[in-house]
Order: sequence, then structure tokens, then C-alpha cells
Amino acid sequence: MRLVLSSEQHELRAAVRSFLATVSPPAKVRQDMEGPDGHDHAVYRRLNGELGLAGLVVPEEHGGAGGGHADLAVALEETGAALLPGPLLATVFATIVLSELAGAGGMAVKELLPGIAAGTTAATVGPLPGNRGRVTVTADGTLEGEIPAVLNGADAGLILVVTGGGDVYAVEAGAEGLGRIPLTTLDLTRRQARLTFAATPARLVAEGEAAASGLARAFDLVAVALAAEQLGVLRASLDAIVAYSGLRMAFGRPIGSYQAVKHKLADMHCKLEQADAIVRYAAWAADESPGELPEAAALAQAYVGRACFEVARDHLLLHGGIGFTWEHDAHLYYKRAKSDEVLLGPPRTHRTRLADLVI
Amino acid sequence: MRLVLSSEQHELRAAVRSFLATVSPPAKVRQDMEGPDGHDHAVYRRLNGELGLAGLVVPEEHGGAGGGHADLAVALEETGAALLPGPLLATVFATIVLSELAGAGGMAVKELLPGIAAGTTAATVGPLPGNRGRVTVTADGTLEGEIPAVLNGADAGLILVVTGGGDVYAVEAGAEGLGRIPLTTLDLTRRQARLTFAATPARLVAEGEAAASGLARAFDLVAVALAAEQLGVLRASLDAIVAYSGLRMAFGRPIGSYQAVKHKLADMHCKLEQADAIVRYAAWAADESPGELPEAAALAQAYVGRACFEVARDHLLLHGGIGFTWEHDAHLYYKRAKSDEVLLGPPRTHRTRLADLVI
Amino acid sequence: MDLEEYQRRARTWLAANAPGARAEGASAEDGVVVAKDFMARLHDAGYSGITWPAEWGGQGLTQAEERAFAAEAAEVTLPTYIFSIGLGMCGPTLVDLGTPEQKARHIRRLLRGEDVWCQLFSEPGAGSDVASLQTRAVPTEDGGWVVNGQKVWTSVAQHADFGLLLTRTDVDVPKHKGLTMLIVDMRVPGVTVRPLRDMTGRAHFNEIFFDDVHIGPGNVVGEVNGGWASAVTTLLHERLSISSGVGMSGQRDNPASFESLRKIVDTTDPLVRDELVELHVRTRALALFNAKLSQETKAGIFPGARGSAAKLLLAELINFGADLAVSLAGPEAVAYEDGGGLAGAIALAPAMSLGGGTNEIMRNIVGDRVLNLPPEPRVDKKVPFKDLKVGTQS
Amino acid sequence: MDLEEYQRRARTWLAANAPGARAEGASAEDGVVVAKDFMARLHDAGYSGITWPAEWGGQGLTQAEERAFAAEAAEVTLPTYIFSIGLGMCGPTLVDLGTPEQKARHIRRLLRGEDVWCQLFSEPGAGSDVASLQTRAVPTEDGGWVVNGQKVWTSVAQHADFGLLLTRTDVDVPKHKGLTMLIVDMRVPGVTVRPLRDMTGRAHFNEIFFDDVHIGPGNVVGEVNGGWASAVTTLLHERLSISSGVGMSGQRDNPASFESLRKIVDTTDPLVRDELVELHVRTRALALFNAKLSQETKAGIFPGARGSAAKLLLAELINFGADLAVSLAGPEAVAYEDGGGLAGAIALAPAMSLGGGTNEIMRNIVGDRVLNLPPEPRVDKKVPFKDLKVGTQS
Repeated sequence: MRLVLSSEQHELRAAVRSFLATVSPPAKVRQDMEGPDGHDHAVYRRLNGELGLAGLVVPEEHGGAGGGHADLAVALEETGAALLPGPLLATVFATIVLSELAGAGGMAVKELLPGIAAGTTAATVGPLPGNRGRVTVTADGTLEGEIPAVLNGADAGLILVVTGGGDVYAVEAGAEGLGRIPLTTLDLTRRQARLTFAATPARLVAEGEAAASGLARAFDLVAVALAAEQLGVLRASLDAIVAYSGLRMAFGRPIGSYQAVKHKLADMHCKLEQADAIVRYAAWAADESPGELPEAAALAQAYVGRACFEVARDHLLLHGGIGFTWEHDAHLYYKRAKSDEVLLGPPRTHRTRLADLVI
Repeated sequence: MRLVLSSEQHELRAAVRSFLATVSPPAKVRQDMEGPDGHDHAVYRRLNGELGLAGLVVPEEHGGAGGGHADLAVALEETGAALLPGPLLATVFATIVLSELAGAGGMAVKELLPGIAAGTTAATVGPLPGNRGRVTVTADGTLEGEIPAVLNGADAGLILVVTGGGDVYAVEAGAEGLGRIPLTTLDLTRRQARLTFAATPARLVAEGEAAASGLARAFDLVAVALAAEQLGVLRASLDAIVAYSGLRMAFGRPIGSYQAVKHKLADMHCKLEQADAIVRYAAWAADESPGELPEAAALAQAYVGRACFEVARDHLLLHGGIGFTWEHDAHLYYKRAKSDEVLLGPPRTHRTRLADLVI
Repeated sequence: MDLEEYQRRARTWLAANAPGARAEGASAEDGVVVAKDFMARLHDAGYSGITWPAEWGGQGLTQAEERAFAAEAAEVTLPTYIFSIGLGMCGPTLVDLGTPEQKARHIRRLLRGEDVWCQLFSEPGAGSDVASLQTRAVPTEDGGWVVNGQKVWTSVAQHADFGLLLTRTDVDVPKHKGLTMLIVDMRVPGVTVRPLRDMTGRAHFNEIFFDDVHIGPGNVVGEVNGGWASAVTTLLHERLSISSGVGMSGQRDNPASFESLRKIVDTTDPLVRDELVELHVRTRALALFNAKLSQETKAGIFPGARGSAAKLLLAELINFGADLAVSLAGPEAVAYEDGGGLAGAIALAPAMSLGGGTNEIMRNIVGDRVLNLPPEPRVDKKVPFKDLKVGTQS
Repeated sequence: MDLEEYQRRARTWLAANAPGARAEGASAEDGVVVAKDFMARLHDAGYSGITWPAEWGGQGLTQAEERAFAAEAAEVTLPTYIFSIGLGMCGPTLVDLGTPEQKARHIRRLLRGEDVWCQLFSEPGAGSDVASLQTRAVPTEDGGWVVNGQKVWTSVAQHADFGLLLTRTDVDVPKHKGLTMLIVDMRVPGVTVRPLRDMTGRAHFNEIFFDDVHIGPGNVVGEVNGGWASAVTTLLHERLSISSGVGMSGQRDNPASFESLRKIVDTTDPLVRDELVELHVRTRALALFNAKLSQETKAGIFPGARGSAAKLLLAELINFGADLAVSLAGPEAVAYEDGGGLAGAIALAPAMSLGGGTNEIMRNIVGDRVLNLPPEPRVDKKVPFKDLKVGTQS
């Protein structure tokens, strides 16, 4: 079990962090999130061109970097901390699903993955676990139905659809009969859309037993990837309020000198330490110990999702009035944290899943 | 709805408080709890002789004071705050059960109640809701079975037994085939015993539908009575730690001046305010609004039981090292609070019951 | 006229005159016109300023009549929101501390809805610690003042005719000793009102900028450099007007309330039921505590600082409820085509924990004034203001 | 000898020599005899004081050998409990600060188990704030001291031959500046060791009374009136020895652990499952955090004050787990004929929150030293001790 970063991972972290600080600092995030697509396509291209994030865990034979999930966790922690807008997380989810279906998927995976890994195609998956959705395959092989909420559903170039029967199909952005209705989202930095399918042409990626086992592992990996992002949101929230607590004066001394603030920050730090250890463990299990992955993934969602929201909430509240303003970034973290907490279903479902695995 | 005390109730409170301060101060509680019966029979006699607490809610026609449950709550809050050892609570439970069965119970209730109300017979009831117990009535009308834990089961003069069939029988302390095995209790100020029944003679008190509806209301009233005791334990715990926080110095100033302590005490005060309002409401419903009683009783156990333990726990912890010593009273409150919290079953059962009533 | 008769007449009058619409959302001047018109009729009918001195335009009656009217008014919806700061805080401060000229000039107009008032205390660098404010007022030769600085979190400023403004007039003395309260005409040059967009995306409050704003003589409320005492008076009235309303309304319209949630979640799931019942327990606990405070108040026992406990609990309940609601409802609560009630609830949830004193300030108040715990050592009481660090100065 | 070989030999030796019994419960002298005999053999084999200077009886090896031995020792149970204070705190303090005579006199005997040591800092009026202690040491003509006062929360004092005693030697200076650390022979007249019964009903600790106890010259550790610096050294060693062990053992035997509870509760009840899984989540979260600290330590990154976060979390987990266990199990957990494991767990639960620094102290440490937050103002640093209020003096 490895819970500390390797020197390569430290380098990766530094590289992603400095890239994002330059290319997508907070002011740019605000500008992009209010733009037409909710993100800057140029940033997404550079992210993949220079850092190769979309293809990080894609096997080299499919055009990726062949990295591990522990590496991916390092990268997503940084994109989470920076509240990077855009389709990276959705695309990573799609690469995970396709990579895990590579054995079962045959040609479709081989043809689809390279473009996604290269960052030329943004992709997404729906419905994610814990989300509603009802898509069926008609006799002529087209799709019917709808998925109420899909990450980046309106701007992704490729949509992986999990049907009610558990098969996986790929739908092109321009496919006939595909409806994409943008949603209002609590998280202002990440778009979602409702997708409708009416005799929509789609390509079979995987089906039957092979699809089922590949998807099961893929969705555990998705849970770990999300937890890594949540860890980044948690860490950035805590860093922000710790820094502010040293500067902001009240009644003649910094607010961080008051026990009410200091002790709450100490508790938040305890959550960070534990969330960090859990994410490292789950990412290690993803790479090295597949038998532990289901439990580790459920643990990661059960603990990290909650911890992330609690820290983001308290970081906002401890800012005082300024944290309630639109112009301050606190609410962006708060809203991302709450949205992430329910992205893979109501929190109770993660606890139930974990209970089923360990009790 | 009446949530504030009447002037008569203020007088009752003052009378019980000053009586207990004189007759059963903390040093006496410690002495009595380590004695052979776990309490002083003389104190119990005076409690009934001078204050009539055992017969407070017993109708006058059965030898009681014919008071209301709001009055009873005032008295039990004080006995809780004083950690009064002995069979008062068990006896009050028995008087509640008998009073509610007066309509259904006929002669047995008429003959049994006056002695209990007068304080000459200590009584108890088992099994209480949420407790195990398996007692059946044989063909010849004797009892068979056991109840794992009965309040004051070894020293009560009369035991009201609720059979598996939902009938109520009265068993005399000296009855043949009655086994009374004293238990070790976490709460050092209140004894319990395992009772076994082998062809034990018993007198029928009530049976069938009448017993069922009487018992249902009686056990709601029992829940309210317990909540009143818990309110007293909560209040006394908070009072003790507030007083100590003003006296105990650390790093040159009273510990109550530190926000870590002050803010926790403020939160504890919030629990007290709410617990108090809930107990008053439930007691009012018991007297004036029977339709609201089931929900009010479940609410009282769901809220007050938890609040009482949390406050008693934090009051102990905030005392620092001295709170961990045997000689300090903090652990007596902590142990009473935890024991009371589970007296009527695991806390989840109260929440479930409330959910069934309100959702 | 006995109290019952008084209350019966109030009910009759309200039934006939309450227009049944709040002016809270009314940014259009129409809403303000309706509100001002209603206030004039309310005053004509004798229900505006019931306990205020008759000399200045009030009714000169007692708390008993006020409570009787309030009981009836709680049953209807009145368009008096834009007057709430004037009636709850500014007016009572003038009644307590104003000069005869100030009272004569302002109070009747305030009670008749002719003027809207706002309160100008908080600044970006002075929230909980309002006495550390930096807005400067410098005396002029004519006995007036020139004001420069910025205020924030100001309700109804966009409609306001006058404001009660707290300024710093001496920086060489400790912070509480160099403050002065002034009446400012919000329509004069140099006053800029800018809506402050909050995290819900809407503008519930304003920022106010003062650039060389001239205030004429005769507008000091209380003493020069005695503004802290004046502010304490205003804050006392604020606290009374908040605590009397805490948790008393709004649950019906709240999408994150127990009542609303039980209609939309899967109540056959035992875990859902358990989380939902926890919300019910907390809601009931606070409601009963508030009801107790209200019964005590009617019996003449005033809640005082215990109202801060109720405010703290409400702030926590709102956060707990909104959080729970989104968690129960799941992904579709945070991404939606229509509705968005729960997303709105979670975005608004922090407001009650920040406005009217943070949770930390409430806990200090409960600890200090209810439990009589010893105070913290203070490092800001004896330092000249100019040497004190405030806000995020480095 | 390479490290692997070292560790292999340690394993072999432990397999042959570990008696497999702790002396913790051994109040009978038998247990102490077994423990002392084991320590002598441990020292003969070269495993006592692995990193301590060879000059004074240690092995003069590195942290690497110590960790290799510790890894093997963790697999067996050693009867070294009564030496834990001496080996973890008193001995290291003497190594750091002792005079050559003190080292020569005590360290080898300590490492061989010939002397048991205890630490005498805490007093009834000085717990978290140990520098406010009142036990007085007055110098005598022969260069020694006479001690009067009371200490408390002293582990293994009933077996102790020597103690490291912190005393007040000057009351006219601020509290940190008038302390002196002394070595006290626990067998001399005037030293009374009394078991301190705690809320579990047992005596895990002692109270020690000093009545005109004479201590000869040459027993000051560090400087006269420089005892605070000496105490800080001891406390640093204490913290290292606590944090290295936090949460690493004892879960198997804990009746309130997830593993134990899942065997006794109704795991078909969804609410029970949900509460149980919360305990599992918290247990795993802390275990993984501890494992991370341990991996970092092996990589040369020392946890420092982050160990206090682990200690805080363990204290909270123990309270949470014991509370949950009794709540899940219900009435029979608190009234029983046999067993009583859960009642024992809830009675012992507060211990970890009080010993080795309260939760509040841990949060201060994490805030000050991990997050580098600004310190609180201090009112006790400049006042002469005689003018300072301590304990519950009024």
C-alpha cells in the first residue's frame, strides 16, 4: 500500500499546478464559466497538448500515456483545486469506461479512444451511477429514451450511453434524433445537459457480461477520480480560509487567533489529512490491488464527498460577509463541493454500498 | 399549548429542589448508591410522605394527588438533576401503567394503586418498550419466562409484568418461583435486575384490547416522564460545568473565557432550551391534548435522550482530568445519561417511531 | 376601548386594507408607490407607530396594543418591507436620542411612509467588529461634515431617502471613542448606491460609496464622538426586531423544509426516513423553543440574549436542512431545467449564518450574557484607532 | 551486518524470548519481577536503548535499526509497560540534559530494567497548563532541596524507583521562569503514592504527595529555574512516543470496534447498517491517515504536530465508537450479569480525550504549528507567579 507520492508524482503535481495557475487562474475561471460553452476550448486543447491529461490513464496502444490512477488522482486534485471549467472530468470518465471495455469492446474502443485521449474529442458518459436515465435499444439498433442530466452533455463531441440493459453505446454529437437541452446548474463552473434520444443512431461499444464487469470496475474508478477532484476542492478551500484567517482582523487581532476559528480550522485539517490518505489508498488499490477497489471506491465517496462539502461550507462561513458575495470565490467552491457530493448519487447510496461490502 | 411553568409548578420545583438538597445531596447519593439496596429507604419514605411524589399523577380516588403530567415532569426534572437513587422512577412508571389501566383493570388496580401511591410499596414494570422479555401465562394462570433487565427489579415490592400476549399481571416480591438476579449497571445510582418466572403466581391487572390501548398511552407517558428526568440530568450537567468554567484557571484566565469552552457551552445551552421546550410540550400534550401525545413522546425521546447524553459527555470532558476521577460527580451524570438514553430501547427506535407518525 | 375590541377593529381594518403583496421584490417604482400609499393609510388608521410618542406622530399606546395588532398583522401579508429598517431601527433610535428638531423633521414622515430609511454601519473591513469602521467624517466650518468612505450590506438603500450613518471622527483615540452617528440625505451628490450581487446571483443588499458628501449642521444623533453609544441603541432595536421574528415564518414556502421534502423524496427508504425525521426533530425543537420565548415574552419575561440562541439555531437549521435536502434529492437537485428550488435553498443557506451577527458572535453572546461566562481579554480597547489593524490591512 | 540480517536476528531472538504477557495489570510483584528480568535479557541481547549512546549503556545504533526492531516487536507482546515512561520520556531527557554523573548513575540501570521511572509534572491545579504547577522546592544548605506538594495522573508510580519531578523554585518571576526539574528517589521518606481511582472504578494512575521530601545535591536536570526548558524536552519525547503509537493497536480487543460490533448487532436492519458503516468509515479514515504518517516517517518526513491531529481523531473516534456501540446494542449494554464490555468501553471512552493533552490543546497545536495560525494573546507570561491565579483558587 502506497499513501505518499512518488517523486514523479510530485513533479506531475507541480507541472499541473503551475500550468493551471498560468492558464486558468481564478479570474479566467470566472470569465470562462460565463462564456457561451462554459469553458475555453483553447485551455482544453493546451491541457491535453502540453500535459496530456485526457489520455493519462489510457493505455499507450490506444494513444494514451499509460499512466496509473494514482497519477490521475494527482492531476484531478489540481484541476479540482483550480475549479477548472470544461469537459476534462467528463472526458476522463469516458476514457476510463472505454479503457476498461477495451477487452470486451473490440473495434469501437480502438477507434474512439485515440481521439479522446489526444484531446481532440471531448467525451462524456451517462447516466452515471446513482443517476436516473432510461435509454433502450430499438430493433434497428438505434437509441430511444432520455437521460435527465449528463456532464458536459451539450458540448461533448461523443456521448457514451449506458442503456437500461447495461450495454454501452457511443453517440456522436451531431447524431440524428439527439436532443441536448442545457440545464441550469448549481455548480457554475461545470455544465450539464438533458439528453433525449429518438431513433438516434449509435455505435455498440460493449454488451452483455463483458460490458457489465468492465463497467463495474470503470464506475469504481470513476468514483476514485471524482474523490481526487473533491480532495482538491477541499484542500483549496482550506488553504484559502487559513490564509484569510491570518490576515483578517476583528477586534484588534487576526480571526485565526480566535479559538472558534482556529479549532474549526484544525478540525478541517483533520478532514484533509484523512481525505488525502483515503484518496491515495483508493488510487493505489485501483492500480495495484483490484480486489480492494470496490470497497476503497465506496469508502472514498462516503468519506471524501462529505468532508469536501463540510470544509467548503465552513470555509465560506468563516469568511464572514465577504464569503457570501458573488465576487468572492468561496461560493464557487461551495457549489462545486455540493454538486460533486451528489454527482454519483445521494450520499446514502455510497454508505449502503460500503455497508454491503464490509458488514 | 403551555410551555412555561405555572406559579404552582414553580413552587413544586422549589419544594422538591430544596427537599433533595437537604435529604439527598451529592455526598448522600454516593453513600446510598454503594449501600446494600442502592438507596436509602428512609429517603424514599420521606419523599412520598412529605412530597407525595410516587402518587403525583395517581387519581385522587386511588389515593394519589391527581396531579398532571406537567407537574410530574417538574418533579422528575429535579430528581434527575439530583441523581436521586432508588425506585421512584420505576414506581412512577408503575403508577402510570396502573392509572391508565384503571378503566380496564377493575379490582386489581383499585387494590394495588393506593399502597404504591402512598409510597409504602415500591413498584416497577417490565419489560419496558424497546426491551427484551418473554413471559407467558400458563394454563393455570401462573407466569413462565424471563425479563433480562427490570428497573429496581430486586428491591421493588410489586412487579407489573407485560406478557408476550400484551396482558398485564402483577407479581408480589415474595412470589413463588420468582427469581431476582441483581445486574451490574453502568448507572451506579440506579439498580436493575434480571427476573425469572417459573410457575409464578400472578394477579391479572388487564388484558386484551383494553390493556393494549391503556398500555400504549401509558408507555407514551413513561417516555415523557423519562424525558423529564433527562432534562434534569442535562440541566444539572450544564450548570456544573458553567460554574466550573468560571472558576478553573488555565494559562492565567478562567477556562470559560476561551472560545473553545465558551462556544461549546453556548451550544449546550441551546440544547437545554430546546430540550426544555420539548419536555414542557410533551407534558402539556399528556395532560391536555391526547392526540398529540404519541408524536410528542417520540419527539421527546428522540431529541432529549440524545441532547442529555451529549451535554453530560461534554460536561465531563470540559472538566479536564478531574472529570475522569471516581470522586468527581461528572461520571455519575455521564453514566446516568447514557443509561437513560437506551432505557426505552436503542435511540434509532424512537426516530423510527416518530418517522412512522409524521412522514 | 378594551384590548379585544382594539384587536377586533385591527382585524377588520387589515381585512379591508391589506393589499396582500410584499414589496420585497419590487424594484420597480410601482411597488414603492403601493408601499408608501399603504403606510399613509396605516398611519391614518392609527396603526403606525403604536407605541411611539403621540407628540411626534405616533399613537402613544402600550405594548399590549402593539402585540394585539401584531397578532392580526401576522395573519396577512403587508407591503411594509422597505420600511422595516426605518421602523425597526432608525426611527426608534431617533425617538431615543434625536433632538427635538430631528424628531419633528423625520418621525412623522417615517411613520407615514413618506421617507424610506436605511442603516449604514457595516463596512468591508468592519462586520462583526463594527466599531473598527473607517468611513471618515471631517467637520466643516459651517458646523456640518464631509464624509468619505464605503458601507456595505445595506438593505433597501436603493429606495432610501435618509440613512443613519456611523462615521469615524477621531482617529487618535481608541476605536469606540471616535465615532459619530449622522443623519445623511441619500439623495445628495456624492452618494452612490450600487447593488451588491450575492452568491445566489441576486442583489439583496447594496454597497454605498461616499465621495466628499456634505452633511449640514444639526444632523448628529447623540454626541459627537459618542456614536458608539448611539450605535448600541440602534443595534439593540435591531436585535429585538430580529429575535421577535426568528423562525416564525417562511417554512411553508421553503423547499428544503420537512413539509416540502416529504412530498418529493422516497419515503419508503428507511435511510431517507431517518434523515428526514432528523430534520423534523430539529425543526420542531427550534419551533417549540421559539414558542416558549414567545409565551415568556407575553408573560413579561423578555428573552434578551436568549434570542441569540434562537437565531444561532435557526442559522444552523437552515444550513442543515438545505444540505440534507440536496443530499436526499440527489443529482437532479443541482442540475435542472425547471424548478431549482433546492439549489436556490443551498445557495441561500449561508445567509442566516452571516447576517445579523455570525454564529461565532451569537455563541459569544450566549456565553457572555446568558451563561455569564468570563470575557475574553481584549487587545483593541486601549489602542488609538490609527494604530489599530482593521480589515485586511497588512 | 546489514539491516535485513539485523531484523532477522531480532525476530529470532524475540520468538525465543518474548514471554507473551504484559505487566500492565501486574500489581503483584511477580509481574514486576518478570518484567525486570526480561529487560535485563533484552539489554544483554543488545535491543534496549538501540539508538542511545554506547557510553552510557545504549547500543549507539541508528533509527534504521530501531525501526527494524520495532517492526518485529510489534508482532509480539512484550512485558515492558512499566518501563514505558522511563524509556520514552525520562531516559531520553537525561540523555539530552543530564550531567555525566546523572547519566552514569541512571541510564544503564534504566535500560537494564533495574530501575522503574515515573514522570511527575501534572498537578490537580496544573493539567494542560503544566507550567502553573505549585509543588515547591526550597534549597537546603547542603545544596539539595526540600519538596512539598502534590502530583497527579502518574503512571507506574507504584513501581517506580525514581521520578523526574518538576517543581517551583521561584515565585517572584513569571510562571515559566521559576521552575526546576529534579530527580527524586521515590523510596525516600515523605513520598506517598496513592492509587487514583478513575471513573471506570479502577486505578490506572496515582496521586503522589510530597511532605518535606529531601533531595540531595546533584539532582537538578538542566538549570535551576530553567526547568521549563527541561520539561519541554521531556514533553517532546512524550509526544513522539504517543504519536508513534496512536491508533496502531487495540482495535482487535475493543468491544466497541466495528469488527466486534458487527458480530453482535442486527445487521439486517438498514439503520443499524448505516450507523455501523459510519464507524467503519471513521475507523478506516484514521487508520489510513496513521499509515500515511508512518510511511512518511519511514521516508524521513517526520509528522511533528500532525501527530496531534491523529491523537485528536483517535480521541474522538473512541468516544464516537463507544457511544454508538451502546446506542446500537440498547438497554442490555448498560445492565448485565456477565460481559459488560460495552459499558466498560463507554466508561473508559473519555480517557483518550483527557490524557496526553485535551482535545482543545490538540486543536491549538494543530492550528498553531500545522496551519501556522496566529497565536492567542497571553495574559500569564509576564505576571509573577505569586500574583497569578491557578487551579480553582479564588
